[in-house]
Amino acid sequence: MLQTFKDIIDILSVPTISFTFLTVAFPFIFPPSDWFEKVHRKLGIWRLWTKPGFYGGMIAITGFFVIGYFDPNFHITLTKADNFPIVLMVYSMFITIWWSMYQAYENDARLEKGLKPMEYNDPDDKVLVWPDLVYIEFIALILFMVFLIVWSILVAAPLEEPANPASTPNPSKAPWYFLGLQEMLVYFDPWIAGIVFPMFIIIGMMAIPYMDVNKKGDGYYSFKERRIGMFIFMYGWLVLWLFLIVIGTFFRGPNWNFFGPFEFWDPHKVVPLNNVNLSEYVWVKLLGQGMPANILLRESIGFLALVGYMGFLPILLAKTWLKNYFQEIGPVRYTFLMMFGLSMLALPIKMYMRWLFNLKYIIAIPEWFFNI
Amino acid sequence: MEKNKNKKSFLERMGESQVWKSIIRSGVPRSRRQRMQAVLGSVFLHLHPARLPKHAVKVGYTWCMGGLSFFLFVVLTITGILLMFYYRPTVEYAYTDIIDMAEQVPLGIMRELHRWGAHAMVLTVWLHMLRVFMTGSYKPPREFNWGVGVLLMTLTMFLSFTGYLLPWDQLAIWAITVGTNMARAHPFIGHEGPGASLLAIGDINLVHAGSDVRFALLGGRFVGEASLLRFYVLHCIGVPFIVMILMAVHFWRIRKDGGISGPL
Amino acid sequence: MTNEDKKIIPAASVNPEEMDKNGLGRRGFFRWITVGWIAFSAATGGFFTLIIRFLFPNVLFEPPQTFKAGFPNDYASNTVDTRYKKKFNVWMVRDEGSIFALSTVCTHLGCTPNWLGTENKFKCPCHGSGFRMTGINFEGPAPRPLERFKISIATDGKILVDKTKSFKWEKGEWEQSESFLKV
Amino acid sequence: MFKNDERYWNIHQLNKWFAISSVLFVAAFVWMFIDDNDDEYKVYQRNFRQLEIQMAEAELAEELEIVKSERIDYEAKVQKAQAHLDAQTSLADSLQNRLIFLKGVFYKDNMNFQGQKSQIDALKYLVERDNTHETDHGKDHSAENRKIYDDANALLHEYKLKKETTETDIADTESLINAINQESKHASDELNKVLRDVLLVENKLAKIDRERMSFMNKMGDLVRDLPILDFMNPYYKVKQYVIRDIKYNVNFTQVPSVDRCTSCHLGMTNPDFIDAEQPYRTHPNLDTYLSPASSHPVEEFGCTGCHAGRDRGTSFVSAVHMPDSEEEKVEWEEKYDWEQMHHWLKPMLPSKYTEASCFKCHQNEAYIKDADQLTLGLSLIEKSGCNGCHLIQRYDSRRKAGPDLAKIAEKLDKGWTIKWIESPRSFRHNTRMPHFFEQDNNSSPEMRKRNETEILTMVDYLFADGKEASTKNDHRFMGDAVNGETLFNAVGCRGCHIVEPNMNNMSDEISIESILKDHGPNLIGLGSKGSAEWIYNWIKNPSEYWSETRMPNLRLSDQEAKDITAYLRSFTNPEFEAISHKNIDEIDRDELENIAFGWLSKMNSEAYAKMQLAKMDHEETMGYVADKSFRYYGCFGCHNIPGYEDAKPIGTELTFEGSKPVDKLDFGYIHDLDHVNYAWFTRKLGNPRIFDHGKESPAEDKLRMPNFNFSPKEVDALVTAILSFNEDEVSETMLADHYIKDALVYEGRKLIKEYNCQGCHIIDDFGGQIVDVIGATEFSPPNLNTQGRKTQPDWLFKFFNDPTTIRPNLQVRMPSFDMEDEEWNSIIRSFQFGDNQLLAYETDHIVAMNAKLKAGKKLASTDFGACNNCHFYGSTFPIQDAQAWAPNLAMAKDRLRADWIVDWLKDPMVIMPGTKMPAPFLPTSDLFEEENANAIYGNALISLDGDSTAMLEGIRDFIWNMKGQKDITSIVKKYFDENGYKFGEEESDDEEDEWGDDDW
Repeated sequence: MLQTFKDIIDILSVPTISFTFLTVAFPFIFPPSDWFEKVHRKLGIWRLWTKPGFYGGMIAITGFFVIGYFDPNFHITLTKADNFPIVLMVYSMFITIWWSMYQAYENDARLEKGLKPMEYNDPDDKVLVWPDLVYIEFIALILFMVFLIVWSILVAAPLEEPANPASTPNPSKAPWYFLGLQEMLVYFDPWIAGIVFPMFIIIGMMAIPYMDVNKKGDGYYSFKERRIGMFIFMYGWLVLWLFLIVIGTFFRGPNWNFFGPFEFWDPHKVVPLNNVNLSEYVWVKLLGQGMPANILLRESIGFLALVGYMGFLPILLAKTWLKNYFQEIGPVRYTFLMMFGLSMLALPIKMYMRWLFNLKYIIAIPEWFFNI
Repeated sequence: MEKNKNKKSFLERMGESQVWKSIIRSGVPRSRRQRMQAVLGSVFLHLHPARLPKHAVKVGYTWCMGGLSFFLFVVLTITGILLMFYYRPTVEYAYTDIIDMAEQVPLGIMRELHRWGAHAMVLTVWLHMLRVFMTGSYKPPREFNWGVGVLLMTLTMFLSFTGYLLPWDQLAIWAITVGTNMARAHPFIGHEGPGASLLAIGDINLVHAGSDVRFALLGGRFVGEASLLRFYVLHCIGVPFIVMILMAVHFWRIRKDGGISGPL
Repeated sequence: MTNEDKKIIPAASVNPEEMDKNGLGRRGFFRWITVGWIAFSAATGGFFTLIIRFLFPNVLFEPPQTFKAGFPNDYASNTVDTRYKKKFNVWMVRDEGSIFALSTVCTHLGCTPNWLGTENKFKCPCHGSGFRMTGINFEGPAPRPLERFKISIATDGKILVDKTKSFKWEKGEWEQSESFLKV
Repeated sequence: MFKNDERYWNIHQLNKWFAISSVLFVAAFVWMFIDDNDDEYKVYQRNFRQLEIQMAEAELAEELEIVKSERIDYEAKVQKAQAHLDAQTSLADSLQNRLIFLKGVFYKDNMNFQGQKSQIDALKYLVERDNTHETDHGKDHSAENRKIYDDANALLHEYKLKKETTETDIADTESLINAINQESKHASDELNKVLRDVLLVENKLAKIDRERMSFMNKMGDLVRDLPILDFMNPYYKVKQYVIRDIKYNVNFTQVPSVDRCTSCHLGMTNPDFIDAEQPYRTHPNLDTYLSPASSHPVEEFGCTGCHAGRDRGTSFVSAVHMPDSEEEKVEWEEKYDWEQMHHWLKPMLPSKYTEASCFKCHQNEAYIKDADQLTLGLSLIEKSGCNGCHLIQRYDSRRKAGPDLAKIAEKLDKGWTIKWIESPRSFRHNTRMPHFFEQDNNSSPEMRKRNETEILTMVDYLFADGKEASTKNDHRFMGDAVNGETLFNAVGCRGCHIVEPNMNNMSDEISIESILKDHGPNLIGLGSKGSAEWIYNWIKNPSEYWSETRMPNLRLSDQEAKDITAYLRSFTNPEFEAISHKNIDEIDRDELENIAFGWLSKMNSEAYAKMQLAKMDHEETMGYVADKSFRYYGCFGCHNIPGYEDAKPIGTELTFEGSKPVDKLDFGYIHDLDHVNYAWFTRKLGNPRIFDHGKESPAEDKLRMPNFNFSPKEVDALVTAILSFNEDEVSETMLADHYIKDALVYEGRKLIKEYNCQGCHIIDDFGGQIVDVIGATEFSPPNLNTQGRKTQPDWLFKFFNDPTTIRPNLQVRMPSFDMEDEEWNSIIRSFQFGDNQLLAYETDHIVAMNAKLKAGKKLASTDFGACNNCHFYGSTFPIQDAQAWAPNLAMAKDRLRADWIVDWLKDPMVIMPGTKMPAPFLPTSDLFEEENANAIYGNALISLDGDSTAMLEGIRDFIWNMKGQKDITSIVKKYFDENGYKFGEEESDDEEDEWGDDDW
């Protein structure tokens, strides 16, 4: 019974399935449009952001970890000292997101009724910082210190073998907060996943206030008023960053192979990796001829696809689906929004192309270290 | 005289003493004015306004995460300084010094406090950012401060990352190797990055493994003695220095941008 | 402090209405906060104490404090042997009937004196203190004789000098059997 | 009512929260504090202190018991002396007062003197300056200064006299006081002397037993170990040795080891704790280890240098102790919460493998003393030819372990060879030739078919020209088997060979001694193997068939060789003969092509492989498969096979195998194994193919290490050896080579081992196994004790190259070894080194024609020593029978070193235990008092006046001067040819012969 359950979880947590599930389910959890909102209500997903939803979520997460703790295989990864922060991350992220969504829904209801948000106070109705704020800050610090001390007593800081440049541990992982990047490296060339994307993430995040022209929802929890922005951010944050960290921590074993949480990390496990470049697809498989000698000609399809995706698609969208939006925010904002948004979207797209077509690179010019 | 004053509590008398006043500037904060003075007169507390909107003192609104991040930064600074007494950043001693933290150094738990504190700080910074996003607090006039915040978050991770190398164990060296290998793929300035081969004069290659950005970061072609020292310096002085400047800006801008966000 | 302020003091800190409701008076207020402050001070005080303790290492990686100084026959009588001066800061001295290990630390300000064989004395270059071969001070500012270290014969017949234990003349410790070797 | 709009929180609630969180903070702090201070080693140190107290108390009781009666007397004496002293109190007091007064006076005098002296030092400088500098700004003060200086000197002299007078007074007074105290002091000194041991123990107890301490000391003892204060002068603390010469490899560099083991192993160096529980027990063998006088003092070698483990660990688990057995593991898990700390590359060696560490410093030695298991392991590596396939740089293969196969057709027939390769043990139950076939991963029917084909191709290659030896008993080469057996047992074959057809008779305990016996093969079943002609030729001259063989030439006559051949051929193995096999021409051609195709397509495309295969005719395919098979199985690792002289060894390099990280060892699908390297090695050596279990590998990729059928003890020894091949580094000065710088010595010792000299001779107190066969020491090859001092190196060199008869009574022969000059030199050098005798050339000993010589002659004459009873004097036969014969004394001058003869004569038994040579009778000077002494002893002897050394030198000189035939080989041979050896029968009725026999 328990074993069957574990097997099911193992199968479900394969990235292709879990990632797809999350991606499909995501708009129903954070509905970006009315239609999704309708389904969201109809299916009762909104209950996730109510108190029973909270209990349910906590029980599910805790249950998963408790079962994991008693599972001989998951126990090993779960009890690694350096993995404790990820457990902490899962809990804290769930609690805080639930809490903000809970408050957001309450505020949404109030706003719908024409009321001010809960947080609203009369501008003159202020409180003194001393002692109210200072005191709670103080108490928070003490409690946090207690937590930190207890954590430090119970979990010894890890120390492995002395550094050995000749022997790579299998698997060898980046610090947990960079595991999202390491996961991206599976699908992208280092210069994209290691340089361009991190840059885009930092700059893109810094650019959020400039791209988000929605004046509403400033200074209080709300969802409905800023649902599109929220949906995009939450997808990037939860699915493309935190979820990849969880995968990288718990589900990536020797040889960076995927292992279900309850699966034994067998270093002998072999997973076929026959990846094909887009140019090979087109020239060899589709056109049945050899690869052109000219590099640019060879990769012209890839360049076309790239220019199409990053260049024409935004123009097309600006003319059609996003016409109103384009007019609302103007060309500069639109350009940047598209650049960052499409880059973000490129990650799941590339992941799917890898899974579905074993696609390796869209543009593959190893001669110049230029692979996309 | 003495007897008349007996009614006053010890605290009250202390608050009126010259020493107290000279240090704290206000008396024991009892009155509204004294309370405001207590905040305004203290170099530590005057980051806060004297009064603030009610919702800002609710834990449910702020989650206290910004404050905790700062607190963790302080804790990490203190524990970090103490650890420097027993840690030598050389390939010879780094590893064994860490062993000794656990085996014989008094209060060797400093290392745990430092390491777990560092992980916790990454988390609190993330949660802080999440809260700011969820309440839409990045919106004008706080755009710039959000940007500073993003930089601070990046630097927090970089701080943690540079500290990761210092125990000089397998976990450390390979995490840093994997991490810094990305730098070799940096366009133009990484020797395996696109365009690097274009930076050549005639047959003389300018960007190679001994001259690219990774080389600058590691102080060598591989993670070695020089990298350990570099990461040590970055971890202990370089990055904290930048972080402190940015924190000052960040805190200053909170006040200048109208204090804590809230519905208007 | 004005009168007005004084009036406000109790008022602002405690809402009398609540005070009545909760049955908490001034005493209750102080009880909780006193516990809090005492506990807080205790813990932070403890931390600072521990941090001070932290400054004292538990083990040392200094050169060993005990060393072997050859066989008793290696030393001619009435000579000062400076072989172990550099590595262990010890002179091996053999006088008429005994061998002892003399510290090379001047008792004045810790300089290292020189052995002047022709004048038969240790002379400190810093402030001119002079010591006889026995280690007794006889000139200059040095307040007391040089110290001697514990000396014994190891099982292999070699001399064993233990620097962790020193013997001071002024305490009469040079009489103790561990401070010299009879030959 | 006050406006409360400026407050949000209820301050009481916050106060409560504050109080609660602060209390939690305190609790957490206290917890942390305890956690920081509850070090495991402190518990052990506390317990050890109790143990010490107990032991000291027991000792104290014992010591008190010893001095019980004496003590009373001495105490009475002290009391009496004290009473005398008390009677003189008033005198003593007055003297004491005077002394105090005098000391005051002296202080003043001395101050005057010292003050004046420093004045003078200053003045002296002025005068000296004046002496050298002519003027001081034109004015000349020199006369003035000189005067002041002289005056001051006069005053100083005055002070000095005064001071000295006082000093004398003080000395006088002191001696008076001493005189009064004398008796009492003497008595108490005596008492203390008696009580010395008691006081020692009491002192010790006072330091460790809190019960016996004064109140303040008790407080001090309590406070010194209080947490926080324990930095000042703690009793319980981490103890460590910093060993700079033995290092831990942190990959980038080596760090000195810091051994903290003694923090818990507190009684390690103290022999009193021999029976104590661990961790307090005394280390075994303190004469060799730890103690300052031993060769491995703990200050220089530490602990982890030998035992490995986490040097800095201060708890049971963090020191990475490793259990010896499964039971111990379970016990530890219960007792210490033990689990292996995986992140330490050098876990402690389980005690059974500790010897592996000896190799670090002693890697060049043939026999490592006190490390029998390691020596056995290393020997087995050479014997089994492990280093033929596995490169071990620090233990390189010196020769191929198996026989040369170049001329196999002269020796064997194809059928036998096929069956042998398939299953060597079915022919010889204890052969070192391993089993390649019928193993775990190749006993399926398909694999059998494949292997059978492979074997046929290999045999076909070995018998290249199709010829093979006849198996018939060719009587041209066979003589009398009975006589052959006698010869076989007598001439020395049994020094290296056994003949034991029954495997149940084998002693199962393998050891470094037991492998001396079966250095060569167990010579059974030779009647079913090969040809008589070959055996005959082989034993006549082994190096003709195989130039590199270690088998020496015993200089057998034709008849002897025939007899031995007949004897060896008398052992047959009918079961082996009965095994059927395929002939080469019956080879399965399809399978052959399959195999060839498999190899071809391994490297090439299938089409190309097919094309290649089609091009080959049958012969070529046979050759191709044979070649692939040789290379796959690595036969050339142990055998010389023509065409494979330069083939590279096929196995994994083992140079640093002991340091290989565990995750680099392929555990395959075997999960019931601890993840430690020695568990893996043990399993692998027991069953080399085990890690293929469950794998679907193509035939070409299967594991191929053959099965040597090692016994568990052999496996342990081999694992020890493998563990010793590691990356640990020690300083140059720690290496044994550092102390013995002569490479020839090591080489010589290795050669001695390689050629199994110790099968016959005792060398360095080891070997001489052949005595078990011969039965008596006196008929066995000589003990080579003091060999380096005994013989002249040039004689020894000549002897090695052309052995002559030295001991005419021995039937066993010193064989002729086919060795190079360098090799002989190394052996001679190693003998010489062992006796601290390194000169190749020495001044000749010149015999002086004096009384000594005459005395010696007398002592050797029939009246006294009667050397001629046993010894040949040149070609003069000894008086006694052949079994008592001893070396030719005429040879001594060429052969022996003059000094040694004297030593030898002093007491032959010391040099060669079991010898029949008696020490010569040497008259003592009192015998010369007798009346007719002159007649009995002669003038010369008497003139030596009983000086035993002079007399022995006299004998030596007599021998030295002896003329006559030196090489008596032919004489002796002729005698035995005529009379035969009769030792075997005569042994029982051997008459009591007090002169005995000499064994030099």
